[in-house]
Amino acid sequence: MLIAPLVVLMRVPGLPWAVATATSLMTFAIAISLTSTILDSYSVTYEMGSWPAPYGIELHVTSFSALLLLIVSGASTLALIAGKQSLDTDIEHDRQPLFYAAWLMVLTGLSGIVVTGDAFNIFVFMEIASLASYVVISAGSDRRVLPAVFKYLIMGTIGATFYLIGVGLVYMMTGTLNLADMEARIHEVGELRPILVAAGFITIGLALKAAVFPLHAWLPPTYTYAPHIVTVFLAACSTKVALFVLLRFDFLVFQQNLSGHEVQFTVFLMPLAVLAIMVASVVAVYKQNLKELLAYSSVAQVGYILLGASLVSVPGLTAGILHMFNHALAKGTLFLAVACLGMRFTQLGLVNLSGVAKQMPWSMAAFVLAGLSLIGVPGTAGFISKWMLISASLQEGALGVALVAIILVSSLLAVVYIWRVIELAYFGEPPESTKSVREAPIWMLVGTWVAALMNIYFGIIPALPVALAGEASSSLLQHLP
Amino acid sequence: MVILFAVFLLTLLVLTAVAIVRTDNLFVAVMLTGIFSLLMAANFFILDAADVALTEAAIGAGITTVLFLGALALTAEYEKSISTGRWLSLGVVAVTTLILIYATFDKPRLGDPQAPVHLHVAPWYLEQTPQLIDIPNVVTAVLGSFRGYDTLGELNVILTACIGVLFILGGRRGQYSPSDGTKSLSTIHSLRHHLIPKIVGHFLIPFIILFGFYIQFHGEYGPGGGFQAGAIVAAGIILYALLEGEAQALRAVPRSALMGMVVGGAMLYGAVGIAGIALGGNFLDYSVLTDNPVAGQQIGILIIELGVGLTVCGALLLIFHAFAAREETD
Amino acid sequence: MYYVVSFAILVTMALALIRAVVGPSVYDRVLAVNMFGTKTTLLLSVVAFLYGRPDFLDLALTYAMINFIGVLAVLEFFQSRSIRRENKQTD
Amino acid sequence: MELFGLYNYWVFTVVLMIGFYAVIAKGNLIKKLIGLSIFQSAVFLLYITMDKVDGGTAPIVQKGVTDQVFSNPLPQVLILTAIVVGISTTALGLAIVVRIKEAYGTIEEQEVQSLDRDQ
Amino acid sequence: MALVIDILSWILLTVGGAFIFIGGLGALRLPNFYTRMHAASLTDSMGSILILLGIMLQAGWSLAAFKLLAILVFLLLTGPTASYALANSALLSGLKPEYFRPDNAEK
Repeated sequence: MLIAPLVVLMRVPGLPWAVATATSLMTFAIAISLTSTILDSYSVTYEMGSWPAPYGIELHVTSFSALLLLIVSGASTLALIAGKQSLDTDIEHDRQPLFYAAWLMVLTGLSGIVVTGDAFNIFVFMEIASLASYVVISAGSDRRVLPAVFKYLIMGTIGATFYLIGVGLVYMMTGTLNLADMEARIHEVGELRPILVAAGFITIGLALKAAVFPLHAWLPPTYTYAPHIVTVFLAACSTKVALFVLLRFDFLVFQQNLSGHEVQFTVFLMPLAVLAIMVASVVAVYKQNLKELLAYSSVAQVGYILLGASLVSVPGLTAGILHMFNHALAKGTLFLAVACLGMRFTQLGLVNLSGVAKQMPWSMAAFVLAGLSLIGVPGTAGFISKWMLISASLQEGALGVALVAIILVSSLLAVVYIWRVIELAYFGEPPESTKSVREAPIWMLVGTWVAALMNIYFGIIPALPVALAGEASSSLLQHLP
Repeated sequence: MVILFAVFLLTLLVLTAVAIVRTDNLFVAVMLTGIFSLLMAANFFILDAADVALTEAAIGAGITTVLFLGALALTAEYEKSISTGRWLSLGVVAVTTLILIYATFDKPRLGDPQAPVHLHVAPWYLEQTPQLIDIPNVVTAVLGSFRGYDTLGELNVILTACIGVLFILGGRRGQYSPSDGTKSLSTIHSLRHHLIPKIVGHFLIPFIILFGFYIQFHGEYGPGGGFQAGAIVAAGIILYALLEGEAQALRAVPRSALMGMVVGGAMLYGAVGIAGIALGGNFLDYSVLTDNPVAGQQIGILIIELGVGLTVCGALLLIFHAFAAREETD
Repeated sequence: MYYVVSFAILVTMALALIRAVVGPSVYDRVLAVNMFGTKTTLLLSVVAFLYGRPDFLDLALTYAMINFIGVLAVLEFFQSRSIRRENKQTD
Repeated sequence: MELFGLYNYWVFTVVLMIGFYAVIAKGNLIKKLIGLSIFQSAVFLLYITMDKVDGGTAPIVQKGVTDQVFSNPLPQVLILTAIVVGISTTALGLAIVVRIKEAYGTIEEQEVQSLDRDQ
Repeated sequence: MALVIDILSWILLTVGGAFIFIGGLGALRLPNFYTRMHAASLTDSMGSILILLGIMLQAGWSLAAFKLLAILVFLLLTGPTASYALANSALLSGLKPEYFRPDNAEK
């Protein structure tokens, strides 16, 4: 059962959609079974090649990684099942095998990052994931995708290299690459300058990958011009995985070893998170392209996750981690709905979509549901995490109240930008040219609706992700005084 | 004394890097990058990293230069000297430099035997390798067995790059229909009319490939292994392509064969891993392959090195052909 | 003794590097690169003996090879470029 | 000698930053990639610097010689991996640049941007 | 006997080093491309022969000597070939004054 994430790694492709979907489905199944194991026993480890931990590479699955694994494999599976037709229109037939191969590589890379317990191994899989995602993004039909991918490539590589420098410095001072071992050994050298610098480099490098606010420049163009289904997958996963590594490094390795670490976290990351939420939301309000709008909203959501983490308290972190899950759900659904629209429209400017709800009622209804979840309306998944975030902030006193105000304001902004879409789609008059547009293919609708209903389901019965997130955050913060 | 060499080489390295950034002729920059890699490799050698030096020389100086040249042939040769936000970037660079220099002062001195790196995990490798795996080259042992999973990941990286380049450059191939003019270009387009390079090259190619195999299978005893061997064999075939023209090389080693090599190599690696599970060990556990754990390790490493070599060679060649094919239809 | 030789090689490398940086023509640079490669090969052979590890001569062999291929690749690039230019002019 | 012991790190820093500067300040896409590969090579230097031991030799056991000191094999393994990652990134980046050239007719970042704006 | 070999190899090494250095100097100081090429390629070959022979004497009869021989043969084959190809393509494109100026060459 533990081997199975690896079976995916082995699956050397060259085979089209069916294999990709089957593999993805298999990973998902494995993720589920892993999760159930994790719920019973706290964590699972697996030693590659039977070599003991600091010498060989060890896989280390905790509840946090199980949650991420669920997100990654679930998003991939759903996107593949729902997106076959969309992908067929986006990509020429003879290039499809290569495309699906690259897709599987993204899946491999992301799940590899999540399950491994070795700092350098994370780098290797990070590169697999990012190289493969450059490939799948570049499948976009607009030529503007190319500069976007190039920018992503440059920034992604800088991020990864910064991470590598950081790992190198830590390794230089501790002599180990295993995360758990690092955690134990970093005590002795925690106050030395290379470790401080390493912490800085790792944080910046991963922040680049995770599109944390001032470093988010690559994200909007990339998401905008990628093929729709690719956007579904990446929006749901890739930044989350980088955040996962960031949190894991910061809390597990550096937390109790650097004096004043929490202060740094609060002083540096909280303003960034707040800025991300506000600026990106405002920008999203003014965007004219549907996908660009949603992409900026993603930057804002990364801010929420980081805000939760920067509170450095168990409820705050739980809220942040939970928000990863819920945002993946909401954004995945939104982009799936967009993909449905994209089947019928080549231009996704808001103007073009005027009155679309009359032609494509089901797609738009799913969009509305997911939009509600993004805003955080009670009864949807988004509400749970925002509510937890607010209550965690309130524990922080005066600062917390200010944070709550910011969260509320940005939720209002979210209402505004989602409403712009809804208003046009439902109340706008469809122009003559789009009168003949029909509903999207049935499979895509089914996929989209499964995702949308999951938003509701996890809004009403949030037990599973909440349990995982709670356990994850308490284990991340176990050393907190 | 040796450290003086290193200092000298490092200074040259810095000079080269500055020159690369300052020149606006991209072609010159690429050639200087070749020099940069050679210098870097010489440095690695002086710092006792023979395997890395070999890889850097074969991949960094050889393959990268060829790829850059291939791309240059398709794009432009001169850079227009527009620098975006020069002062801002200088500022960022300066700050980062200061931070890094700040960090250096607590770092262990070069070659300090008391550095933490040499005290914790590494001695275990050095002590245990002769007993557990019993091959002389510890680097190969770590690469193949102790950290075999990393190597598998790395194989996937190059596989991804190969898929990616094929995917990105493979698109819209139909739009180029070679007219008569381009046909004649592609026939002249090689060094084949130069008798001397051709004869010498033909004489050397078998030796290069032979040498590649030597590196492949000698990797357990001396510096070398799958990556280096793959790169060297690829370099040999690229030489053939340079001399005889792209099409001729493809006729000798067709694309499908290369693809087969890539996928087959990766499969081979995976199969060894799965075999480990099937025989009751963990993933990538070679000890269970035979009754004798040490022999099992050796066989396992041999096989995976073969897989690595196949994949690297195939992938590099596919990437090269992808660029070269674009050039001819351009 | 080895030191003297390797020092001479190092200095020559520096000279070649200067030639590669200064130019002026591209062929000068190719020449310098070629020289540089040869010198690296020699340096490696000498240092291998300096270290008492003659089994590292494989490396020097690789360098010589890569250098040759690199120079040929550069020249081939030139030729195809000048042919292309001529084609453009005749068009 | 004490100062020389840190010289490697300084060179690492300087080379790293030269590459970094090329990546962020240069407008030419190929130049950016060249900078990127310099940037990555500098990191290799950092790792290889760590593995050197005084009086040590490359970690290949010679038969019959017992009292040798070996340099650290682990960073070397890591860098082998990193070199391959580096060339993969470069190859992919070059492929994208070639496509950009075909789609836009230029490989200067600013010209690409202005072409996009005109659309 | 050992002393003779030592002295012999030292001489070879020193002379080889001198050749190489002179070649480098020539490549730097001479006025135009063809003369520089002349300086570089000839001394390159001679220097390599001398140095590698010198080391071979030190190595004695062993695998190392064989490898050195291989390197030597390789260098001797590739060096002149590369020089030839270089000169040839310089000459071919020499029509362009950018690379080849007749008035310079005659100096």
